[in-house]
Amino acid sequence: MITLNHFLVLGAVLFVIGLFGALSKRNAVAILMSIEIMLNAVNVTLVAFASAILNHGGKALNGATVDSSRLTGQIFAVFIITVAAAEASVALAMIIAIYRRRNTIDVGEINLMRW
Amino acid sequence: MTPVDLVWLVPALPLAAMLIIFFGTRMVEIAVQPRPAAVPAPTDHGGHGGHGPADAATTPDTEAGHDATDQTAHTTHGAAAAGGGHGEHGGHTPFWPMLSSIIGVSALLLSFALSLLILWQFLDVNGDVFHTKNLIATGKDIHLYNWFTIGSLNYSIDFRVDTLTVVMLLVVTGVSTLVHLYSIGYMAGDPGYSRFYIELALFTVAMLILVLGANFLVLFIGWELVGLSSYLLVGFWFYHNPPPPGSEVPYPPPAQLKAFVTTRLGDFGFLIGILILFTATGTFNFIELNTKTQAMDKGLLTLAMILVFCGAVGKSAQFPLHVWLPDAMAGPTPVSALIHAATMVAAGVYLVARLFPIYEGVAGPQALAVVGYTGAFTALFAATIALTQNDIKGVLAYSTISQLGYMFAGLAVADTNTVGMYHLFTHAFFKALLFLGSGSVIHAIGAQDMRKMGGLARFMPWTAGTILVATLAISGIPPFSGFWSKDPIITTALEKGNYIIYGLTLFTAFLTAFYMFRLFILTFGGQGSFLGLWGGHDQYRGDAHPRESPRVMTFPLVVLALATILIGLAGFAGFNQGFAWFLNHGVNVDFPVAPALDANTFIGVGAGVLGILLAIAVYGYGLRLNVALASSAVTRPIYRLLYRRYFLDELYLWLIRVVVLGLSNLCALFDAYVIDGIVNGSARAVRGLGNITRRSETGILQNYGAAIFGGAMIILILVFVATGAIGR
Amino acid sequence: MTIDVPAVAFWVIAIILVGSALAVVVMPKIVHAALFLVAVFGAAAGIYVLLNAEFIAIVQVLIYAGAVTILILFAIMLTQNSMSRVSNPFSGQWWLAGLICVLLAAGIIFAVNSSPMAAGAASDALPLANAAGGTVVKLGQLLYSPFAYSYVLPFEIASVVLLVAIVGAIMIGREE
Amino acid sequence: MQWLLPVIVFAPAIAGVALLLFPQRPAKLIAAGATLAVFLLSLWLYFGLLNGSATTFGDVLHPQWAVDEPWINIALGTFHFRVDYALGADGLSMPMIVLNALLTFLAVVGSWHIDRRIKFYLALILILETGVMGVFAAFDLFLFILFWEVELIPMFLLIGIWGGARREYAAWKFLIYTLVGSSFTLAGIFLIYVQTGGQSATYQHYASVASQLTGSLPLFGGSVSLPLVLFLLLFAGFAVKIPMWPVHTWLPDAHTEAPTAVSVLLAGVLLKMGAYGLIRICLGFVPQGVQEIAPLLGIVAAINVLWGAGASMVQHDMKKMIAYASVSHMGYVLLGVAGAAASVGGASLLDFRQAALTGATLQMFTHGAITGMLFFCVGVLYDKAHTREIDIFGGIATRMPREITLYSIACFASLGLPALAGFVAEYLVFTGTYALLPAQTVFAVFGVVLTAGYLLWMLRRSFFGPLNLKWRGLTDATLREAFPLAALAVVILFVGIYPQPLVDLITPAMQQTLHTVVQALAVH
Repeated sequence: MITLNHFLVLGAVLFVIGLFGALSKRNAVAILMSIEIMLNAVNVTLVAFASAILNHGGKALNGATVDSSRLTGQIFAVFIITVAAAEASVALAMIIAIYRRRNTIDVGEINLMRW
Repeated sequence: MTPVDLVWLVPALPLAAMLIIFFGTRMVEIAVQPRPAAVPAPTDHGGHGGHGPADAATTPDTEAGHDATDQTAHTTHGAAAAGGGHGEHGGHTPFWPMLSSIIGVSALLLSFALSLLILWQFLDVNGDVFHTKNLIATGKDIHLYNWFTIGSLNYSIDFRVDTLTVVMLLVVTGVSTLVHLYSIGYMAGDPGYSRFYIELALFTVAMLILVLGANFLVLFIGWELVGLSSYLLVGFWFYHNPPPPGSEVPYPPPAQLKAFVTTRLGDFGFLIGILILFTATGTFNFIELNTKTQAMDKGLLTLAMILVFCGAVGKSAQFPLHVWLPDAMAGPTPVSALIHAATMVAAGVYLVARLFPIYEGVAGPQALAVVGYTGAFTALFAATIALTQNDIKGVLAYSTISQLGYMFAGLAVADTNTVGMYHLFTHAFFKALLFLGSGSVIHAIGAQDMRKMGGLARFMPWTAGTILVATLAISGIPPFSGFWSKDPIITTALEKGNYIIYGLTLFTAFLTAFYMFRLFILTFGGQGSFLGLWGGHDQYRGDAHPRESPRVMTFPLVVLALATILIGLAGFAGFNQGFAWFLNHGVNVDFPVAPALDANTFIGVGAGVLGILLAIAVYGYGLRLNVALASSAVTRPIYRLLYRRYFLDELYLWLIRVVVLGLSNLCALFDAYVIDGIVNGSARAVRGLGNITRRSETGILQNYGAAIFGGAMIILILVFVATGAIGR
Repeated sequence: MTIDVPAVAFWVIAIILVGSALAVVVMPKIVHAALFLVAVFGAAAGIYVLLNAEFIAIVQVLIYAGAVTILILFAIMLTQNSMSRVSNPFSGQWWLAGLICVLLAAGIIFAVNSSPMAAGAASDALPLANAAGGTVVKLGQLLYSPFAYSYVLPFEIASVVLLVAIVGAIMIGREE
Repeated sequence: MQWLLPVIVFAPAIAGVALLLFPQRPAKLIAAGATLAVFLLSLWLYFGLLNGSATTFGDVLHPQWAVDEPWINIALGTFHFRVDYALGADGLSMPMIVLNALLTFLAVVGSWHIDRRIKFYLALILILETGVMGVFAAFDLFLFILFWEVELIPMFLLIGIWGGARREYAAWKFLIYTLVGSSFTLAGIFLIYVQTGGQSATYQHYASVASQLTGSLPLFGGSVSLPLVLFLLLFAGFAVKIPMWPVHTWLPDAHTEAPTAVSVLLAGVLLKMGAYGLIRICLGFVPQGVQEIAPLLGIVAAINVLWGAGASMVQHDMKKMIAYASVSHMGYVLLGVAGAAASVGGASLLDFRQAALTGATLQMFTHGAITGMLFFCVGVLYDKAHTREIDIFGGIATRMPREITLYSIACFASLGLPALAGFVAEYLVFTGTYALLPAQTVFAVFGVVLTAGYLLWMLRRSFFGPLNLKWRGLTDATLREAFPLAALAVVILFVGIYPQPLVDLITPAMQQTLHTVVQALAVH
């Protein structure tokens, strides 16, 4: 049987993979993609919590009473997706702008803030 | 409302005159003719233009030509420079400046008249005119206004009029009036004419405040203010070129600086003395001090009085602070007459006389001893220098120092302040006369080196005659006033058995007579004339065209000469007794009367006569003693020593250069290198640290990311460890 | 013995998800990475379906698999410069990143399992993909209802955020 | 009348911000008008005090026109943090307020000709005025330190933007020196706040408990006297500002680089903030701390006087010379305070203590006016000759009679010539302190001679002697330039001849302070 923990672990693994990509890739687009993966990981966790609470009938996991009909997790997910979309568009625009100016998107070479 | 109650008018009138000239006529003058302190055309001064400041930079002290190596140096330029605005002479004074001088003179006349009224009121013992009985005994305190009162400490501006003050009032206003009058002629056409009268009036005000002060506060105010006016007037011709090396003529800018700072050095001691007295007694007032000091610790009091005397040493140019006075001759000659001969330099004597009850009665004998020996030594010391100087004003300056020494000696030996004060009184007149006369000469020939003079008596008989009177007076020849004031000092020293002072003063009397007649003969006489005294054209060594000075200048000379003679003649009628009686608040005191025709008197006079005869022999009849002394291998060093004024100027200059400036540089360098070194060093250390740590800012996004999540991870693990979750 | 279909589905989707995510990270060619990203998004949508979040799943497919992927592909096309074989290289600190990530993963999983919740409420089975438990209607009300309790205001703000993002993207991305 | 002080304090800053909205010419007029109005207001306050009956002169316990509103008031468990918006004026702060208003007005007039970003410049000067006013008017320690720091920013910018060649260095030096110092002061303020019960930070509170403030603090195992620690902490910031040897080296640089008007304000009022803090806070609130160290303080004061005089003797830059001269003259303030606090003689020498302290306060005022005037004089000269090198000039007195007249008045006032303000203060200090710290006083008095030396030597080198033809074209000070000089000359002359109005105002406040001092002596 599948419990909430499965989803949480799945989210964690997904998140970490994304993080690994974000920290280790040189291509800015790749970093962006990794970040998308991280966002998805979070979404997975949130939605999982939402359904868990729903399933649990108004009892939060720590026993506090909540209104399970609020579906807070899913709402969060919606907003995260919105923001993610916005972020993706802006980020890509920035990547293109940088590319125009410096003719590269290798983040290893973009170090204007170097001491 | 008797004259004494109006005594504040005496200084107020010159003050008013000063303000009127400053804001009134002088402003109009400026408006009329745009440049008041007009420079002589640059072409005159361009030559030395850059060089004045340049060498001034090397030393705070004077570079006026004391470093002459050749005593026969040619001094025309220097004389021309010091002779001052004489380039502009002959040009009559325009209207507005003339108005300034008229205002000044009339204000002074009024003050003098008021002083005379006050004198009359003091003499009015029975109070049948002014209905103020025995003012002479009590004197009168006049409270002007309060500075402030702090607890029991009272800082108030009070005047005190007593007999001593009245004498000084008469001397100051009298001489000052004559000098104001004289300056109309002497300063005629000078570009700074109005400025001159402003500063002259300022001096008079300050001097009057000084003598009127009822407490140390007011006296010190006047004391410093006369120093200021002296500074201003010595530097009156501040725009002149430095005299050529070898000239004995002092140079105004450094001279004024020297004058002020040297006297300030004396005032330092003076102020400390005041502080000691004030701390012990809690009052500045002289009368209260007389009584309150008796409770003081003797040693401390004596020290305090000696310190106070330091102020007098500075102001009255006693050894070792006398060096400023000869240089002060850089000022216009009327100034030398008024400030640096008759009145201001006598302020020190006045101070001691004012505090005489404490000096003589309360403080230990050491105090007066210091005063006396300083005075006597200075008298001799200055006289020896005066023997060799060629600058006519220089000789007079040293004779002034010498005579001031007499006054201090007189104060010290006698048990009243009358002896010293009487010499101050007479000296004021004949020394002012001497200076004004020399000014008349300088005015006539535009030079002040006696080697460029000679035989002037026929050109300017009035000047010569009056100066002769003064010369006899200063030589202590009866019946002139000097005899009555100087001889008592010598005789009293003898009577009191103070043989050191006696010897010094006696020998000085001889020297005085000698150098004064040397001066007279070199100036007016010459070989082949009557006793060498009354020379004519053939004795004149200069190249100018001498002429007698205008009436406005000779008139004061005559007045002063008459004063000298009359005071002298009055001596036979016991005038000096009267003076003593007056000065001692109407009490008869034993004033050593000359002629109490005893041996001592004849010794004193004899010394004078001897000096005169020697001078006549040497300079009148060409006994080539002086040349011999100046050239012989044995005495030449001594001669040079005297001519170079014992090298004291050089010594002080060295002290200032090496000690004062050395220490100052030390301070500045310590600031620049040690303190700022520490400051900047610490700053540099911080900067270095930052240089190391900033390396962590790679600017690469992923490093930061790694750091963030690495940190988060570490914290996570730490939390687990801390909560023991891992242990479980 | 009956096969628990949703469980199987979960495992399959999860494996696809993780696998393709890994592929996104390690693929040497950026274009391949982008394509695997589509797979990631799709799989995530599947997970949402399993969790009865149909609306999220749809949105996920529309926005991510649709829009974002296209955006990314465009960006890749516009920023291709070198014909180098490896267009998606690792940086020098990949080993450090790996270390951090592994440890972090371990930490999180350990935390999840050792939390008191793991033993309690969170441990009972979730009803996966049951048709009854649809949440779309409810979600719709929560998002748009002007009367009942709803997130309409944040939603509008979100739209403003999008607007700003669009304008910003245009401003940033346009030619000087 | 409650609104008067807040207006005086904040009106300048408001005007300063407002004038940025206007074009240049009206902006200048606004600045001048605002500062003039503030000056007139402060005069009104001043004579309001003076003409009140003797009891309303005000001292630290009875400030005049006092405003006191609770501002920050948090109770964190047992710890109660309270800051009042408390303003007030008494005999100590009133002269400073007037001086600050006057000098700022003159500074605005004196910088009329500045062409570089004048609006920003004037705005900063006005904000500076607010900061300084606040320091003098604040009656709450935290408010005090707040204004103390506020004043730094405009000063830093004024030096750093409008300064001379090495302006950055000077500005940073000024800023860091002051900040390091004031950080200690802040620590001291917290310490004294906690040590005195931590209920209120108003001056009245501290003044009332000052004499009981004894005991000792544990430190590194040993223990140190609490008042001493408090004094040292608080004084650190003030010592830098005064400036006291050996933390004075920021002053010459700051003065040399700063534009004229800023130098005037710096010397005229900013240094006085340090002296004010020393008298008001150190002596007023921790008298025993001052007593324990008074002889040493006196020695440092004497060093200040002689050191400053010596250093200025060898300067080649007029401004630098005058800067060192201020170091020398602030030494008299230190001396006066040290004398007032010296523990010799106990209450028997109360009158002398009071003379010393009154003299110190008077010296704050007179030195402000005199040094301000000196800097204006140098400024006028600099604007025409574009150099301040003393030896470059020579004989220029004949070219600028008006300038030399006023300049020499300033010099003589500075060297303590009677009938000018400087003499009154110095004479008062000397007559007071000699009874308490004789040796130190004697050395300090010698400074008078040195002062005469370097000032007159400077005049002699720059102004007297034959005209250096290089300066033939030099013109005299215009009336606009001469106006600030003349105004200050009038003030100096008035105080020098008739100081009673000033002293009458100062005395009661000093009496109060000395009351606590002597009480502390008794407790000691």
